[in-house]
Amino acid sequence: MISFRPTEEEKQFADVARDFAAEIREAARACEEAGRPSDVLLKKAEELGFTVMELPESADGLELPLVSQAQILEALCFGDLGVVQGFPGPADADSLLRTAAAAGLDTLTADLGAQPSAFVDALQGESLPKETLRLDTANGGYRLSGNSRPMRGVKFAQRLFVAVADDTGQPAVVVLDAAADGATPWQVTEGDVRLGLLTAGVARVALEDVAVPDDAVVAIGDSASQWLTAARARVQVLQAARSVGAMQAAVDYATMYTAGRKAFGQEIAKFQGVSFTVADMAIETTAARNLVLYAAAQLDANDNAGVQSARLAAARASRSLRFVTSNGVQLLGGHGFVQDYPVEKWMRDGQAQAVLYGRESERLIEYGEALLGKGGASA
Amino acid sequence: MISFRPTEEEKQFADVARDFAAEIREAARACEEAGRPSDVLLKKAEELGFTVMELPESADGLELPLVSQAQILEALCFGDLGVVQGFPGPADADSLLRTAAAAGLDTLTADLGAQPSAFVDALQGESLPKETLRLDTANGGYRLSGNSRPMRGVKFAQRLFVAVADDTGQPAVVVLDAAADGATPWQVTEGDVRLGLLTAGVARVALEDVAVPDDAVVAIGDSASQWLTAARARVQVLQAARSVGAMQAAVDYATMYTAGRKAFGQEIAKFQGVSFTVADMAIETTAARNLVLYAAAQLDANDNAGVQSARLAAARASRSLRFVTSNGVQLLGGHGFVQDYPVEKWMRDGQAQAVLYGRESERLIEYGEALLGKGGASA
Amino acid sequence: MIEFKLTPAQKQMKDLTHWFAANEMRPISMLSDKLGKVPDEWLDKVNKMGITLAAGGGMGGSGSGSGSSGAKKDDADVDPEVKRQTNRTTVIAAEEVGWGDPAIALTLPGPGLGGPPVQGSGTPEQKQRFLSIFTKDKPRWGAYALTEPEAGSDVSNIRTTAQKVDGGYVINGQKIFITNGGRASWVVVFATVDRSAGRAGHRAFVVEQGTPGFRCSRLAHKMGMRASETAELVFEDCFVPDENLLGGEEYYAKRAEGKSGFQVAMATFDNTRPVVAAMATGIAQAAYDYTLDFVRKEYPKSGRLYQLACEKLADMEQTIQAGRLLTWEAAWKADIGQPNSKEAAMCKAYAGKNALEVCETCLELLGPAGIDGHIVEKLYRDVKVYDIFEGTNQVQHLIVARRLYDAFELRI
Amino acid sequence: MIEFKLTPAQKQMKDLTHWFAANEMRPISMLSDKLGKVPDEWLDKVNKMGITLAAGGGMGGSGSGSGSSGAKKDDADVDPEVKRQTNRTTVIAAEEVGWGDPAIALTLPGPGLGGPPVQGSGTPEQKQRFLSIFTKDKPRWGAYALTEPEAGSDVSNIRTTAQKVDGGYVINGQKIFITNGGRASWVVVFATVDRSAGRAGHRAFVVEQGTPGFRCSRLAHKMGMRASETAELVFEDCFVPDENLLGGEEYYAKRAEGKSGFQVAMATFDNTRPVVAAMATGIAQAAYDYTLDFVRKEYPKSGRLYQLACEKLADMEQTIQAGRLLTWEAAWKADIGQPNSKEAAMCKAYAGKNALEVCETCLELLGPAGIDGHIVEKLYRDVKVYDIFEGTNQVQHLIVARRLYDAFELRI
Repeated sequence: MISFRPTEEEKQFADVARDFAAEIREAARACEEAGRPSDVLLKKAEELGFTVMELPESADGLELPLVSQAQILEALCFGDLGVVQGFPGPADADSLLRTAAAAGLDTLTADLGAQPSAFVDALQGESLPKETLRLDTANGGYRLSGNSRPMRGVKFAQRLFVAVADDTGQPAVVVLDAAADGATPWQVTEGDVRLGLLTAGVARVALEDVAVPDDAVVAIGDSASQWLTAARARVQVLQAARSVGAMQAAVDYATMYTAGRKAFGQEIAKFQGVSFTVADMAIETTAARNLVLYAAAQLDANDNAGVQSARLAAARASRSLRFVTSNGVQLLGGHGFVQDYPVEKWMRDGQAQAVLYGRESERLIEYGEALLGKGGASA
Repeated sequence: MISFRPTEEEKQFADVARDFAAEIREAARACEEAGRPSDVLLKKAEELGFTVMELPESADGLELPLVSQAQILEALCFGDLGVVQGFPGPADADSLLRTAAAAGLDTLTADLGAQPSAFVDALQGESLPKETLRLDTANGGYRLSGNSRPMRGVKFAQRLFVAVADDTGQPAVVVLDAAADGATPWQVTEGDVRLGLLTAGVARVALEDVAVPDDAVVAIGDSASQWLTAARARVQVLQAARSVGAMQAAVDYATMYTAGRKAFGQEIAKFQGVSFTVADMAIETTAARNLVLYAAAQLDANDNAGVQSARLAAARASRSLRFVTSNGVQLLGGHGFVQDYPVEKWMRDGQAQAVLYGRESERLIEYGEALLGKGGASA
Repeated sequence: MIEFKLTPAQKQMKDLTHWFAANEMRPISMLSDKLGKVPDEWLDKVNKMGITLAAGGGMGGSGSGSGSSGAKKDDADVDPEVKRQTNRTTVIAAEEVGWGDPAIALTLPGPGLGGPPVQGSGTPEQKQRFLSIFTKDKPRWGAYALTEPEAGSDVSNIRTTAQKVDGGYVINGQKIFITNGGRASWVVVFATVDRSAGRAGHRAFVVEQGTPGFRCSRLAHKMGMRASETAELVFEDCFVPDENLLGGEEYYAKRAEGKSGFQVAMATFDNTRPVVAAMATGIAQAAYDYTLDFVRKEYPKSGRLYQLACEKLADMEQTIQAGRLLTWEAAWKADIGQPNSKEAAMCKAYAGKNALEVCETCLELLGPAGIDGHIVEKLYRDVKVYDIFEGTNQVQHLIVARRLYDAFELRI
Repeated sequence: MIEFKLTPAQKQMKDLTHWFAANEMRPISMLSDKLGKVPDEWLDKVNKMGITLAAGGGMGGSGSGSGSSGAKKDDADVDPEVKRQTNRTTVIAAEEVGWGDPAIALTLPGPGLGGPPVQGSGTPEQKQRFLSIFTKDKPRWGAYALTEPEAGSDVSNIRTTAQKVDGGYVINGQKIFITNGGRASWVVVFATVDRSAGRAGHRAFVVEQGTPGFRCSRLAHKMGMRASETAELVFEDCFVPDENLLGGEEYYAKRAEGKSGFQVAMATFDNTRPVVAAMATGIAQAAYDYTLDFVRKEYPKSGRLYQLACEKLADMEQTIQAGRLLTWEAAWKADIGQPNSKEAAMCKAYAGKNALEVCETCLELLGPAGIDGHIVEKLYRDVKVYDIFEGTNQVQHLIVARRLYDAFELRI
């Protein structure tokens, strides 16, 4: 049946998320200045279970359906996208863990829990020459080296899931752990990030010829490829859902502001130049949300079409997020540009989100290649 | 010096064109029904010299600079794009004749005048499999065969300039003439065209293994390639200028209509949903016009950059034309959709123009390939 | 639970409608556009098959043509979401007939847009009298006449007058853009009994073909939708008996403070906008399917054109799907009995505009060949009006914005 | 004759400014953004070089900082188009400083936006007193204070009051978004002597730093343009002597039916909008140049990414060029003495919006790497305000539309 009605459970969870989102928004500026979410928020997020929604039960997770997670993440990110992106736990790697069992990797999750991890995916889309991660097979063992692009969660990670090609071009997933004392076999390059998502632990990974034990190469070849495809689709949906939350925040804020603000003798909402823009923002947000829910429902139902729908949802969310948050600033005029109001941060976070997760054209081309069969580099 | 001021001569010529355009608009519906411009209009266009502006003096043409032609064509197409596209003479092939001397083909134009011709360019952009024109070298002679895509002027043409690859992949330009009795060695397939530019003589050419004398292959290899590049840039500019005229017609008409029409108790122009759209149409038209004039000025000055600028102007004009003419219909509401008003025709003509001359993405990619060097199929 | 699976009944309706669209409508699509009308023998044939146009564009099988707004009150103990699927089913069917041919779809026999007001506001006697005529013996139509030459989207500004006289009303005025207005057996006509009373003065009448003083003055020539009849109607001292006042005098007396004739008209729009959006989505899907097929057959499998096609096809698919989901949401809200004017306006604004862009993109992918005899150019000409009729894009934006500012108690 | 070649003097100005932008501004660009200010020693250095900010954003060499609107009357016998190139030259230079760093550009010493009103409306004594302070001994600034917390683009609604008292005026009110408002030696402040008189009541005053009752209450933290000082100014019973009323009492008396203080402010906008548009174009060009270089160095020479880059680069180039030409047209019209408010609004609306889109596309081409330490992300943060200040995009649309409907004598 076609229905847009959340379950009672989803409503309750989303209500809790919405309340928490108000706290998140309140604290967002301070968190941004600190470069990470406050301990209070992190603790509460963990207590409320928001950090383990995607994790499988075998890793002490809630193993929620994507449709439920999408609603809850939207409600959370209505508070502040940047802060939520900095929540502890396995950033995006949770979807790898979620799909591990289906990929025949049942044992992988047993020892995990919500350990801070990151999903360093060097295989999605085409890499630029300076993104040099590679897995060498030398003297009967594996060695990992090179540099990644900037990725979310790397700064906080104690474990990395690295998707990388080996020297025969086969895809592989390698799991690297920090030592007991917290020392990591990888270096973290924080770089100089000012744009947005400053609380999301965005950083690059550098690996200098690190020896990798055989059992750390948890998947290779077709199984790795299938696993990655399944996990990426979930990441795309979950990230797009976060984006929708940020959009809704911008729509509501701009509506409220323009309803109250007067110019030329009347509320600026009465100018169609303003109200039509608000309408467009709302339409765009709703359109993006529906595509997210559609992809989520397909993936929840193990419908293979969900992989393709996730690409579309990701591409759309990226475009919509930039459109909506940029217009959020626009409708506040000069006030939109200053940090006294939240909309400028949402625009920056939105653009950073698009940079990290968007690459709209690439998602669309991937979709088209899968649709038309064969073609370019990766399908 | 940066100047947007026409010369006195250009102003006078454009004034004549504007007056003529009023007649053209008056007669446009009737011409569309007849499938060709009326004899009265054709005769007058010839008398006023509007059909030979691009032709070189050696072919009894006016050999006007592109900047001047752009202004005059805009003024004419302000009347009706479709009718002007049906003007007699060498449709688009005039630019081949114009550039013939520079390509070392001085003799080509001597016997020409304003004979109805068409430029069947099978080499621009990538061809689809069913567009099969090819030049075979067999038994020491050339043979031409295959089908073209639909092209302007083919229906009326007594001479074809065919840009085609030979069996070694070399570009060539072949000139085919009708016999004295008007019989042509090619077949014309009018097809079923309902969209727009119904007076422009759009048709396909079919050639069944036609023997071509050696001297009909007027250029081959690099010289053909350079000649075609030069001619195409001029065609792009002149067609984009025509598009600008159609845009200006739609802007003016929509402005006039919305200034007079009332709804909800006031002129609909007072709704920003209307007036902002009119503003966007005007901005788009001005932007497109400036790009056309810029490319025209470069080509007039023999600046090589003009070839690239012409691509940008063509791409932009195609996009702008669709935007502006579609909004012309939109702002008239239901009246925009019926043939009692001219805007629906302009939208159809605009889309047909985009189909025949636009291919915006292709022009942009050509530009990018020339910018970045090497790359895909054709640069 | 949020989900997007059709019910078995919906799936069956969709498949059946699609079959009809593909096998009965498509073969006469280009021909009908050229003729400027749907062939009479075809109309007779489908009418005999029992195919009618459900309210606002959905195709109904025999007996199901009674309109989406006329569903019965739900049983108290069954979840309305499950029980009442009419609107969802209607938009699913409407998309398919739009896919087949939107101009032919609007020409399918039946009460058309005239159905909902008769069904929703008519007296039992009126429902019987006007809705029972749609039988298999010959195709018949109803029509809906609201728009006037000087009004357009401003439907509150009706100038057609209905003067009360003994035993009825005398109607004077002109209506334009009336689908099937020339061939209709009856037309629901909106007129005002008192212009100074504004919306409260509006009344809806059923005017029957052959009524003296009522005539079709001309048929419009259009950019697209050429097979669909678009009529101008003239009412000159046209006497309409009391029993043709929709709902009867009591209806308006009772509702003096309630629904006006204007609201009857508007209620129709809230129901039909998703249907219009669904048809626009169907048109876009038709252009897309055709183009995808063309690309698969004609395009190279790699290189510049291939990649261009990859990106554009994906973008279109996403655009179409977004429009479909917005439409489903509006229909779902109507089914569960919630106000859906925002969602209805959203899906209409979105699908109307974007369906045109999809058709444009398809034409770009077809290249110059697309100008010649491909259905996509016809769909392009057809689809533009979907961003205009039943409220222009601008009107939809206004409605969406109004609903958004309602939360701040601001009337814009 | 229609042409687009720079004069030799313009070419020289462009090259010089570009050199300065590339070699003096760029090296401190990311640093200044991080610091939230332009280093003092740098400002001192460029001031000693004689570099000042010409009106509204152009960079002037020593002595040329007197503003674009202050050009002398043209000789009667020379074509004004040839003689008077100030506006064209200014936008050419403004684009280059925008290319270098828009935040640093606005921080270049000089009268800034305060220059044109002093130059255009000031008495000879005022011009001498306020414009002669920009000397090489130390960097100094002028500022322009129009916007108020409750007004924004609605500049007609000034609430800051100027009450006439013996020997001067007492100003009360608050101004926001004042570039260089904290460090300025003087600020042109718009206030009203009579709110009921509307625009006729507006006056412009030059308020000097250190005047009792005048203070900078805070500096704004911003999304971008962080190196540029954006101040809030407070006037509490701030006494300003008569001789600081711009133009003097006679000016307003004489112009009782002519230019109001409001029109002084507006005239500034007509001159500065093309300059703002030019800076936005410069920002877009900077992002494009950087990205083109990145693509050349880092991208493969064929395949998917290559083709994507081809199309997007071309599209950006075209967008930027269109903005530049619209800006040149507006400046050209000003130079030949024709009304250019439509063209000024067009170029501002176009360039402001599209420069942002260019920066977004550049970020997409840079990929995730673009988030880290590339100037493009800074340009993205900077450029958004160019679609807002000196009249939002919405205001520009209104102006363009008004000029279009003027032809039909319709005031919208």
